[in-house]
Amino acid sequence: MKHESIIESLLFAAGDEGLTAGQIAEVMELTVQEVQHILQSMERTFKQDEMRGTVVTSFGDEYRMMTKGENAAFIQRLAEKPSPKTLSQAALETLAIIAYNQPVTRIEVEEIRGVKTERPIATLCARGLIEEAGRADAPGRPILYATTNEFLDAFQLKSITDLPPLEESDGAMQQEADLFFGRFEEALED
Amino acid sequence: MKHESIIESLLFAAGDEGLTAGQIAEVMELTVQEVQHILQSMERTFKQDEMRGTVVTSFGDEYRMMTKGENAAFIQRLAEKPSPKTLSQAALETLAIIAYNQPVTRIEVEEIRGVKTERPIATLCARGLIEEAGRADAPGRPILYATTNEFLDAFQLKSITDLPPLEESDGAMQQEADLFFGRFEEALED
Amino acid sequence: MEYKVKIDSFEGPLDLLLHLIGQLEIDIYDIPVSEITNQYLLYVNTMQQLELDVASEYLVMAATLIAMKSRSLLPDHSEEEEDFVEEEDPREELARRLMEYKKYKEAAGRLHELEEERTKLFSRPPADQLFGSNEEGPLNVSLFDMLGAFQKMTRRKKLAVPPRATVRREELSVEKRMNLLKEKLRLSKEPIRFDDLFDSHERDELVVSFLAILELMKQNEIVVSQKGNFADLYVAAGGNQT
Repeated sequence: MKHESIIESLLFAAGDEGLTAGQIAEVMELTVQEVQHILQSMERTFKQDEMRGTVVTSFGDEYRMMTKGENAAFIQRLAEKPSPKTLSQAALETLAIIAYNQPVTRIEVEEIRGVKTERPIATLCARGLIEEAGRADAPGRPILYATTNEFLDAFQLKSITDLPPLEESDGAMQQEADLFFGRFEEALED
Repeated sequence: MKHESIIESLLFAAGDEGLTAGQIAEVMELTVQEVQHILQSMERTFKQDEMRGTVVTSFGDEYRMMTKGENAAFIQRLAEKPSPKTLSQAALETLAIIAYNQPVTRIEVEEIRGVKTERPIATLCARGLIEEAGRADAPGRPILYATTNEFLDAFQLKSITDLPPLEESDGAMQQEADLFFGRFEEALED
Repeated sequence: MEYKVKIDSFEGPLDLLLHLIGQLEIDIYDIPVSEITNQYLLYVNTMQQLELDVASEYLVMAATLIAMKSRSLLPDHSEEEEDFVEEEDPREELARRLMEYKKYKEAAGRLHELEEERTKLFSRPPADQLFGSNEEGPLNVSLFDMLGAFQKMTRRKKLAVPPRATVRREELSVEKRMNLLKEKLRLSKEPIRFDDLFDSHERDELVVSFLAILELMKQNEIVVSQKGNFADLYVAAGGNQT
């Protein structure tokens, strides 16, 4: 069908600015549903087609054309600059706490991490991964932080609900704990 | 074949600059003849494939991916639609580069962005977010650009020094930590 | 005791405790307070001996652990009471905090994997023709939009520019440049400012021009004058008029 061709042209031209299904629908005089349907089929076919070097990906409500992940090494070889630095452990921990609990204050993040978190928060703000999202209804009215669209982009998530589930401590560990308890008592007695 | 996929990835990521068969050959460890052969076949198949929205074309010895001519009207329509954002991605990128490197010439901005930046600069000037700030001491005495007070206003900054630092500056801390644990290990061995 | 320390940096007292618990192969819900406190203090003391800036959080945790340890070592004189006064074991509170922290530490690891995957995908800049002419109306963007746009750009790959067919500049020789300078000075009625003799800022051009001027001075073909310290140098034809 010709629709795919037009959408590919539009996505190609938009580059990393991306397009929403709504924008495409308006230009093509189709319904948003029709466009979404075509986009979803394109996401699949591009990925499967071995001849293709691009994929259609989405994050938030934006669709974009990108290069295929498996060809990354070749592009890197041609690149002038090394890839941007990935985040430090401190920044990643902070980001995880904010992502799963947003909106959240710095103090709440610090309570979980057990350390000061001013710098990681500044880094994440500077990277555009988190932003201020109002003030908490608490003494001092501390700033609340939430993740941004850029966060979804940087971690290839369609939406916040796409985050991998947080693993709660499992029952197996609890059992193990009970087992250990007895031995601990013994050890103390020595 | 997988070769087409890699070449498409390379051409896509190269943007409007394009690539020569020689560059592609080097990256893929093929001969220039082999690459030229594949590129010629891609020129044909992209054009013929109704589903595709892009073509491979050559200018002199440079190969580029472009949108299909027959879809031009849709891209035109997209360009004419009012953008949902008041500043485009291109303008925001340009503004960030100027804000962090001011005063800076257009050429320097273009070096960082990797694309022509005349129009974003014109927009930012028209919006009063940047202004001319003298001339660089370089051949042709190019115009230097700097942000304005309106920029500070628009982004709610007290001064330029209020901009969050772009780089994570915990390299020093990391070193200190490594040093510590190195010595700690020695201490334990004594 | 044979004790291997992984050379690593810790993200705070909770991270250090998790590490020690892992090393000692003990369970978070059943921490041998005495052992863990000793190990923990060993770290913190070493940090202090090395005069490293020990974050106060480490010291707070040290105090907490010492308090827990001394409590656990007290003779248990309240055996009968224990049945009705069910006091919370402080170890439970610590275990809860450790588990909570561990959950996010692991989530951070998964985020890192996603981040790595993402660095393998590249986009291209938007086509110039799409650059909006309708960027009007009240400015409705935040600092975060700007920083986000900047990050997007840094993830884009800037590929090495193909070698352009450049016109080779004529090979420069000091001699040629001397003749050019002499001609320039002869045509000018007035002395020329030293800086203005360099019309290119290319490194090799500068060097050749400078050598040419030195040579001309040596041969008395030009005269260099200066009105005072740090004033501009002026170059004029002359000197050797013979």
